[in-house]
Amino acid sequence: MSEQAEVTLGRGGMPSGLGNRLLRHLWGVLGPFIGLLVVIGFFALIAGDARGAFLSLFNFKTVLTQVVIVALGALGMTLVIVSGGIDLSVGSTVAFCSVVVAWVLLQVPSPALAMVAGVAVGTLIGFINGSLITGLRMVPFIVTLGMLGMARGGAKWLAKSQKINGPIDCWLYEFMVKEPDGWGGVAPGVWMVLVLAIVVALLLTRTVFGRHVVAIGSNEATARLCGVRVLRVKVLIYTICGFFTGLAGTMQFARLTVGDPTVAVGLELDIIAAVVIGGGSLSGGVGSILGSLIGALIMAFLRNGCQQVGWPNYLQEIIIGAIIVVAVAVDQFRQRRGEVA
Amino acid sequence: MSEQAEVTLGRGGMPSGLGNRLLRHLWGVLGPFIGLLVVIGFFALIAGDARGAFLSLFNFKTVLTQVVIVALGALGMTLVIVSGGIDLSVGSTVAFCSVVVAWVLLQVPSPALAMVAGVAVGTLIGFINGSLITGLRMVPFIVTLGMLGMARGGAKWLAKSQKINGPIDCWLYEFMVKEPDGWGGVAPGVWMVLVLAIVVALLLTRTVFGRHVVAIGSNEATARLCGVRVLRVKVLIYTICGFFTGLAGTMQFARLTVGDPTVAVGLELDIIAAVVIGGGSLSGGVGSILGSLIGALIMAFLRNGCQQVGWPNYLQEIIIGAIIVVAVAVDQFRQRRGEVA
Amino acid sequence: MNSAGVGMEQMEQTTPSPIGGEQAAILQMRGVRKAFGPTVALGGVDLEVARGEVHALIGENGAGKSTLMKILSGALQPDAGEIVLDGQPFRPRNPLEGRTGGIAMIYQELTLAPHLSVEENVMLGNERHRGGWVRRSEQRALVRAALRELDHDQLDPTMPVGRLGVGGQQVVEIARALVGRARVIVMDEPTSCLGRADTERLFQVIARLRRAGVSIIYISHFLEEVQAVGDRFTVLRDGKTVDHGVVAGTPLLRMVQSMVGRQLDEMFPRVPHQRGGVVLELEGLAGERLPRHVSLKLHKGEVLGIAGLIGAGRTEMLRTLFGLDPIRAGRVTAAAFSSSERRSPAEQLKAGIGLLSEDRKEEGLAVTMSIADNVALSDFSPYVRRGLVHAPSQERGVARWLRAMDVKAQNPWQPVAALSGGNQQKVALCRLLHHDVDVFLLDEPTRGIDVGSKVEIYRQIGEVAAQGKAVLFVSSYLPELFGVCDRIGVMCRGELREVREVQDWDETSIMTVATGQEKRS
Amino acid sequence: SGKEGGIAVIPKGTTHSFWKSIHAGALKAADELGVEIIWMGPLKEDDRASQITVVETFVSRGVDGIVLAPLDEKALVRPVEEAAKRNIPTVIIDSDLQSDQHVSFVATDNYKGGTIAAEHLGTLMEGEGKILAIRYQEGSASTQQREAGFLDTMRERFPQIEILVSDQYAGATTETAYQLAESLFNRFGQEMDGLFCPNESSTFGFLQALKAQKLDRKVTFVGFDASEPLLDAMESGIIQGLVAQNPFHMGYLGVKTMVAHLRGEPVEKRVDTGVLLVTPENLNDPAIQDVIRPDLAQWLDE
Ligand SMILES: Nc1ncnc2c1ncn2[C@@H]1O[C@H](COP(=O)(O)OP(=O)(O)OP(=O)(O)O)[C@@H](O)[C@H]1O
Ligand SMILES: Nc1ncnc2c1ncn2[C@@H]1O[C@H](COP(=O)(O)OP(=O)(O)OP(=O)(O)O)[C@@H](O)[C@H]1O
Ligand SMILES: [Mg+2]
Ligand SMILES: [Mg+2]
Repeated sequence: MSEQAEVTLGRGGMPSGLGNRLLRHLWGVLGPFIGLLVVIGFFALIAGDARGAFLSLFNFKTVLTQVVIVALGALGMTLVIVSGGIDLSVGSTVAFCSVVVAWVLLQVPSPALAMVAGVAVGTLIGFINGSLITGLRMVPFIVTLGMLGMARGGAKWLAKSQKINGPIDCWLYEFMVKEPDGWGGVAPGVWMVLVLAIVVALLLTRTVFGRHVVAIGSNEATARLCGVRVLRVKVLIYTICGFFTGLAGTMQFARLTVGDPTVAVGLELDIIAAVVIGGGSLSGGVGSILGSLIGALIMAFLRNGCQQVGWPNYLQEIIIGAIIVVAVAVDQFRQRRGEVA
Repeated sequence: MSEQAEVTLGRGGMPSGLGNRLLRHLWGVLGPFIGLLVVIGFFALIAGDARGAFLSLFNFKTVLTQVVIVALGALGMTLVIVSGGIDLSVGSTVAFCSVVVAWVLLQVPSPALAMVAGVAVGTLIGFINGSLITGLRMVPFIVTLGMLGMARGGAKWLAKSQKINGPIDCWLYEFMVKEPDGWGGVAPGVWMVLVLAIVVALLLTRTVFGRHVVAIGSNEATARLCGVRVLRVKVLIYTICGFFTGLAGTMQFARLTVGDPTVAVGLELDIIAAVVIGGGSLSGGVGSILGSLIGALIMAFLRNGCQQVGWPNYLQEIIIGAIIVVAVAVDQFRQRRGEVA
Repeated sequence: MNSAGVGMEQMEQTTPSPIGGEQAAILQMRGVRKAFGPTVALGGVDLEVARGEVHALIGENGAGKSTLMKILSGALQPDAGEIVLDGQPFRPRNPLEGRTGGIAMIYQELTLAPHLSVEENVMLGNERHRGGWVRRSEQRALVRAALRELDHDQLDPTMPVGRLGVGGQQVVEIARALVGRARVIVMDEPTSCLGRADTERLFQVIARLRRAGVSIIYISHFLEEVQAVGDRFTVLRDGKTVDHGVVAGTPLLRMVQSMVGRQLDEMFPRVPHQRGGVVLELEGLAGERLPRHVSLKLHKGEVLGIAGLIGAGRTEMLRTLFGLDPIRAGRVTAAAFSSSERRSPAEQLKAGIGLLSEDRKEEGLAVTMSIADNVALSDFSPYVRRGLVHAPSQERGVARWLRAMDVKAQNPWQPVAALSGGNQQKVALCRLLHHDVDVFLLDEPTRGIDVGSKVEIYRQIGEVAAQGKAVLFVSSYLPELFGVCDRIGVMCRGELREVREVQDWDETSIMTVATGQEKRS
Repeated sequence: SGKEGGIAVIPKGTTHSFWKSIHAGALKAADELGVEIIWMGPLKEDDRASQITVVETFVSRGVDGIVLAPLDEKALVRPVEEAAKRNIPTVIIDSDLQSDQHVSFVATDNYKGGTIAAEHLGTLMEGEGKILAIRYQEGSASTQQREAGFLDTMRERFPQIEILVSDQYAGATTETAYQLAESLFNRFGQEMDGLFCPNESSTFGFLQALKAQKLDRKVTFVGFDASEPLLDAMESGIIQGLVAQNPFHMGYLGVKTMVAHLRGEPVEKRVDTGVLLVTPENLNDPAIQDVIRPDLAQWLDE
């Protein structure tokens, strides 16, 4: 009886053995890092006399600071993509929120209030996305495509189609100072991303909410039939994504010190690419915060490397496009091997 | 036995009645047009003294000429979306092909050759997309996202990061002349779209290839089991899409009279929106050529109307974003009612 | 053990006695109505279930059983009618409310999240947590206990469910119903993917639950099972309650008659057919993992049955042979070709070989497409005129098979998704008949099919054989293999062990070979 | 010229403060001359196809005249010619159009602007050192002329100055400029002595990076356009020179020229609106202040 059961159920997993499984696990954790190391190593190799500059601590800090905005977006986007959705409105929302922060600072000189307002507007937009998706039962692609236009228009409207200059001095700017005094010499924004990443990673892997996110991405009908409050969870997912987008918008303001309604066009594609390079699957159910962050770093180092080496822009675009395809193809291949092995 | 069969086959059908079914059929055909008429009617109503101009024959010809590029893209994209895929590289490919046409004209003064080259490059890019998607078994979103970067980079490379001016005179430009002598006073490009639309519509609804496209979008595994050569059909779908994109790129050149590597950024989103507004479903299996064309017209008239009325850009963006959501929501609602009714 | 003809006599309806005092009803459904557009799925159904009983719900395909149960679980909303649970009115607006109301449900179509582990799937929507944090050790203990009860404690709770076979997935699905504290457990065809041993184990679990005062609504097309576990039964036909009673003492014939609404002369109609030359030969066929070794010869005009336990690799044999899975060793020789390489399904179909998959939802039907397109999907050629498909002739060509298989549908252009499970299965079979293949590879073709329709399928199989075609018939339901096949082969652990004429087998000898005990003895 | 049609003023984009000044200037002219203007940029910033659509729309609508800052010297030719065919005259502002169908060309001499920048930078550096010369964006004619003017003059007048970088594009937005600046400074920060940027967004992006990387006192920085943050930076000594155009005047003259043409008066084929060099020394001259801080609020009701 139990013998028979073994035959029935031991499919695939068992024969491979424990050692093999450990190896696969390790590979799963290290795999993404390897991609990052390959990129850095490659540029270090070909950089010639720019090598010193490229590998300098300062340059790493620069890249880390540059990646803050994409990374914040990727935290939320990972949740969305794991749940089988997508959010195309991120870039526009970042622009909108950066304008909101600058606009509030124009009215009242309170950076804290401005930050709260920026994040709140992002959260609200996320909430609207989520509500439309669940309320009208529309695909996220369309709802957020619509929001892409609306948020961009809103940003231009609020800013009267101009940039809004921030005040001369404002502690918000400190978030994105590459080499601050204190903070271990690393931009506070980077620390913030780190802390939030740990929070979201725990949220995704250790909480009931996280399980439900994966379940919805894996099989939405099943999740519903099992009593998961699919609509509520989805609204929450997009709201959280909006929260991070709002924060990203605030950081965008901190970085530029102006609220710019034309900033971050196409940012959503960068963020989606980061999540996917980091192993997330657009069909849902798969994705990790660590992976997404590394995906974001890979893209940032690629750009930085190309610019340091002095390659022309078109080459950068070609290479980044190719890397997206190659990274995902390798990941695919790795997973398929993993299944068979 | 046969008596029983009749009963079971006829079950439920009777009470709803013939009239009801006819009505539903009519609604299915006219539904999309209604959206278009609503948009035109709305602007005619609020245009004030611009009404005459908005409703003038000349303005309609203008809009028709403007819509040629999006419509060509939508022809191919409809196939892709019905098959459950997506092509994000369309905008970049249009730019690349427009550059190719200009570049060839720079080398040899043969518009025919240039046109063939532009279309061929588009087709080739589509073929590469299709081959990567089937060969590496990757999701179309990623492959075409990668291609988005590569084609854009390629365009800039070929154009040496400049735009390439076309010759002073070239019959290619005639395609996009709004009020040509002959051709019934309508741009030849418009006629071309019309003819190609009929061809693609027949292809999709009346041929075995078309059924296979729908089947793949509906359930790929089933299609394979039923002997559909899924890989081959998919490669063909993306190649056809590439063909239309190449043609759109050629028309883009004809319209600008320059090959511009920075043109058509985000065009793919316009095209996807057109297909979806026209009833296409991003989860595959559903979509129509007529619908997509009307979707493209709705968007074009919206833009034209907003500009004629003199609304500022931000308002246009907001409204177009909102319309995308509303149009699809209404369509969704219509279909759900249709099911129940 | 040959075609067990079921003679039917006319019976008068006996009004069953109301439930006795000590056996108070825990669940009452009265006048439940549900329509999907013009299709009336339920036209006023009554159902009464007592505390601690196993209540069998039976009826033809499309009778409305699943719909009724989905209303009970909150997955669907009724148009009218009332539900009383434990004396209280009960109207779940969503599955969560159904679940918190004490209804657990094993759905007919598997409902699992492939990316989640066994543990996560079992506890989905019912997680043990403290302030939102999952308490993993507690969950794991619960899941282990449930799996142990189902005699599957070797199943790794951390394994992603997507890696399990259909059988394993069904076990997970059942385990989910066990961990909650349900008052009523609904089992919608739970054994359609289970082997015999697992089925018996499930019956033991059902018996224990029943003793513990849990009520079970049991849906199955296997009336033997109903007789084995059921206390009372209710019969649905065309969305109405047509009969109910106590199982013990009710003859099978009466149940069949109430279900079908007419007499069934013969369960296994025999169409005489003649065995001819070999059309398909497998020599040492082996796939990536399964099968390990299969050699057989399939003749014209023959129905060759393949028996075996779930996991024996019968499905994989058909898939490998059909070119869906890669061939590792061995060769396939058909009338049209000889090959040790993988041949695509398209080439196989061209060579006249067609496969009916056991997993119709994933790999058998394009459910958003119309019935007509599904039937013609593998072969549109008869309807192509000047490169275009001619819809009216397609409709005519397809309707013939829909009638032959008695598919309940409004019209051929309805999407397949709107059909009941059994009728969908029939549409999938129509496709092979329509394609007019020479070799039918049928993987569990009667899974989820009602008794009356099964007879139709058996008749079609016989007729196909009479036309000189060959049928390879994989089934886990031994009576039908005995009733329909000319020869039966038995598979065990990826190997085809023995092929004999049907009269040389009996149930025990098949089970001996299938469990691999014949070698030891 | 009746009031019913109005004059369409079509900029390249709407979000740089440069275009805001043009808008204000155009409004001033409209107010003085008693005409109505319609202000509308391309829906997509810096997109040729999108600008053509706008021109076509105004042609359909039948405005009295169009004042256009073409995004492309060639692509906009046909729309302008079509307008001429329907008796709608066009005045070109800001950058040139390869056509003879327009009434007049009202613009800054961009090549001269680049020359002035190069002379100022070279003089401040006393003819030696290393510089970065940044470019704006692929295919933008006016900035290309500035870049050309700058590079030609630099090479001719100050052969001792080494140009470390002359082929990197800052891209359309401040963020892209900022990122490029960071990368370039990491690489060349220690050796560079001078820096040139050809427009507002690139100047701003590089300014941000200079401040962030604390290179702001060590580099001689000459940029283009005089927006508020750039002027602030000049006051605090980070920027040593800004080549300022006079967009307010350009908008004003553009509309004025158009109205003159519509009223049958003769107009110049080429109107120069002038460039001037803003330095920390002359920053507070009233004449300079008039140009760089025009009273926009008076015209743009804000
Ligand atoms: N989503 C739906 N849309 C339209 N019709 C439906 C839908 N679901 C079920 N039906 C119809 O409702 C009727 C009852 O279906 P149901 O699934 O309840 O049957 P069943 O008794 O479970 O059959 P089976 O034994 O085949 O599983 C059928 O006629 C079916 O076609
Ligand atoms: N690891 C796996 N990955 C993908 N599909 C799988 C995997 N394991 C099993 N399957 C699929 O699950 C289905 C059925 O599995 P099941 O447990 O019924 O075993 P089986 O070998 O088909 O048994 P039988 O001999 O009864 O046909 C098959 O279609 C098989 O291809
Ligand atoms: Mg059912
Ligand atoms: Mg099987």
